[in-house]
Amino acid sequence: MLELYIVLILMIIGAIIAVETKSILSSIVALGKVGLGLTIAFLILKAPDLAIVQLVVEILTLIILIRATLGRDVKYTKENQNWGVKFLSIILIIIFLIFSYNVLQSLPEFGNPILKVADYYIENGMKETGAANLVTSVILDFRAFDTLGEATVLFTAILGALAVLRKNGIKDKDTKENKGVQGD
Amino acid sequence: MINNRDSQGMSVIVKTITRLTIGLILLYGVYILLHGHITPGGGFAGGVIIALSFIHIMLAFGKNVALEKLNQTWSKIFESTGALLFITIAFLGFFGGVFFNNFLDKGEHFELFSAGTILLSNIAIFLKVGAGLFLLFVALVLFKIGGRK
Amino acid sequence: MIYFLCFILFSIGLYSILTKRNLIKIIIGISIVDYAINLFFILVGYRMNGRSPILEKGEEIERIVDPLPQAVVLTSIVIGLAVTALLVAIAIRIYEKYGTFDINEIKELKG
Amino acid sequence: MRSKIVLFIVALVVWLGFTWPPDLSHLLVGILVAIFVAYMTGDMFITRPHHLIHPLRYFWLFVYIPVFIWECFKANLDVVYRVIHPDVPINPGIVKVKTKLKSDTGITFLANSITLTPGTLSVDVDQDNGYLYIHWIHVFNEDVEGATKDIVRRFEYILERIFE
Repeated sequence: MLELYIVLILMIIGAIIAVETKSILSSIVALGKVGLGLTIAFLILKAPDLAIVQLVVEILTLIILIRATLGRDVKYTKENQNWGVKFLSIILIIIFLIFSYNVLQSLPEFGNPILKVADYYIENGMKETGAANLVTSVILDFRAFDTLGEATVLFTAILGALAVLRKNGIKDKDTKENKGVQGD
Repeated sequence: MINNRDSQGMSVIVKTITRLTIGLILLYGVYILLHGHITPGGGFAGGVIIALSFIHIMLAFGKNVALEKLNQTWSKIFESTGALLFITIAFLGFFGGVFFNNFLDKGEHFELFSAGTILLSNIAIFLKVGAGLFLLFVALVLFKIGGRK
Repeated sequence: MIYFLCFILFSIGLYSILTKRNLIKIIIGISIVDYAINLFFILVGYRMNGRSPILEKGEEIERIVDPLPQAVVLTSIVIGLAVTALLVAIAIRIYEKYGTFDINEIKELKG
Repeated sequence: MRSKIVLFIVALVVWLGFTWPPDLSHLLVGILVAIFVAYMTGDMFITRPHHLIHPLRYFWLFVYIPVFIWECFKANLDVVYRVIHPDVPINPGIVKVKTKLKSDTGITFLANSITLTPGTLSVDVDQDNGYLYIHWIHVFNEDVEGATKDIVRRFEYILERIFE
């Protein structure tokens, strides 16, 4: 599992660069590096489904983020001068890491899962659904309610984005206000 | 016919490579989608790849060409169709007794037409994800800053 | 140990959310937190020297990686993309209104 | 319309390659998928389908591959020499070259060949006048004719027979 450690450390370095770089565009590119590292980690962890989805989703995230920053006057961010906030955050994160380290001791050792639910899926998934890809058989047959909820969340998010970005309503409001001003 | 010398979009190199590869990207997306129950992939991955292929056209040729192929109205219709199809499959499960029952014949394993409703559900999820993400990107592109008054 | 590296990744994203002033940096922090949680789920379900949960003809069913976390994370990734897009949309709208991505300046302009 | 038919055939062949060995259900679904792909993006696939029939063009394409690999090899050695040499004798700059090629595909192949060769990198294209702007690791010739002779001639001779 040495390669997994290497990929994770590279991801952590990429995340630090993404957070600390002053140039926004470099920061977005570093985020893309973290996502591609995650893709390789999924491949090492034997999850090819997730690797495909993560790869294409990462590209789309990058395009959307670059679209948000291009053409706007935000090439470089200013450094935060408020040292109190930084100090408090670092203390909070250190406490969080200490607690999480203690909690992680009680988890099963890496590589030996103790979840018994999945045994049923692995044994009977092929017989009951006829799908060779067990992940698909879980998301679309055994646990289709999850997917229904996911579809609802996706629908709501897209609807929200369209509502936030709509143009017509704002134009109407402007013209009404202008008319009102003229009328007065 | 697409005019390569149109001033919109990127340079001629990007346009030519896009012309030659876009059909194969679309084909690969459909392959990933239809073989979701046998090989890695499925509705999510296929939907995102197909949305990316249309976004590719939009980035290379400008927004007019891409919206000619798939405009906003049709994207909205496809997205709603996907949601409706998925919930219809769920309700048709009552033929077998419960919600989301896999009521169709399972077929022979490792064949393209097998696994009952999973293939149909994959197509529904593909319509939902693909059209939704394309619609989101179109909304982000078409939004122009009006400037503060 | 490998779980702890995952938590370090999470805390880097948390630090970005807590201290940065730029809205785009905050969105990047949320994305990093998203990645860390997805990775943690998959790490929990991994079986040492396991096989991917895609069956092939004529192979026995044994030592297969847990498919349940993978199925949950698959939906989570797409939701993460939609949430990022929604946040970007809101950020663009804020930029149109105030002319900046800096949250401190936005506060001053409003107050 | 011809472009759509060409894309249909290409898509069907690629689909059969994906789903080898072929059976009836894969073939039927493949025809439907190829029709869909050709309908959606077929109008932009190829602009001059009648050029696909000439067998001589395929022969020159076959000849082009070893020529390109040989040029690439020579350029690699040149760049390696510049990197290892203790003085690092480089003189980078952007030069303007002229090309006789007119078609989109020809110019694209020329620009990509120049980019793939180490040491040279195509920066911009002016298609109307037939000019390419190239970043060169060591500028031997600053004027248009000399640079064209050094960079473009070695590929243009064959590319003209393939694509024009």
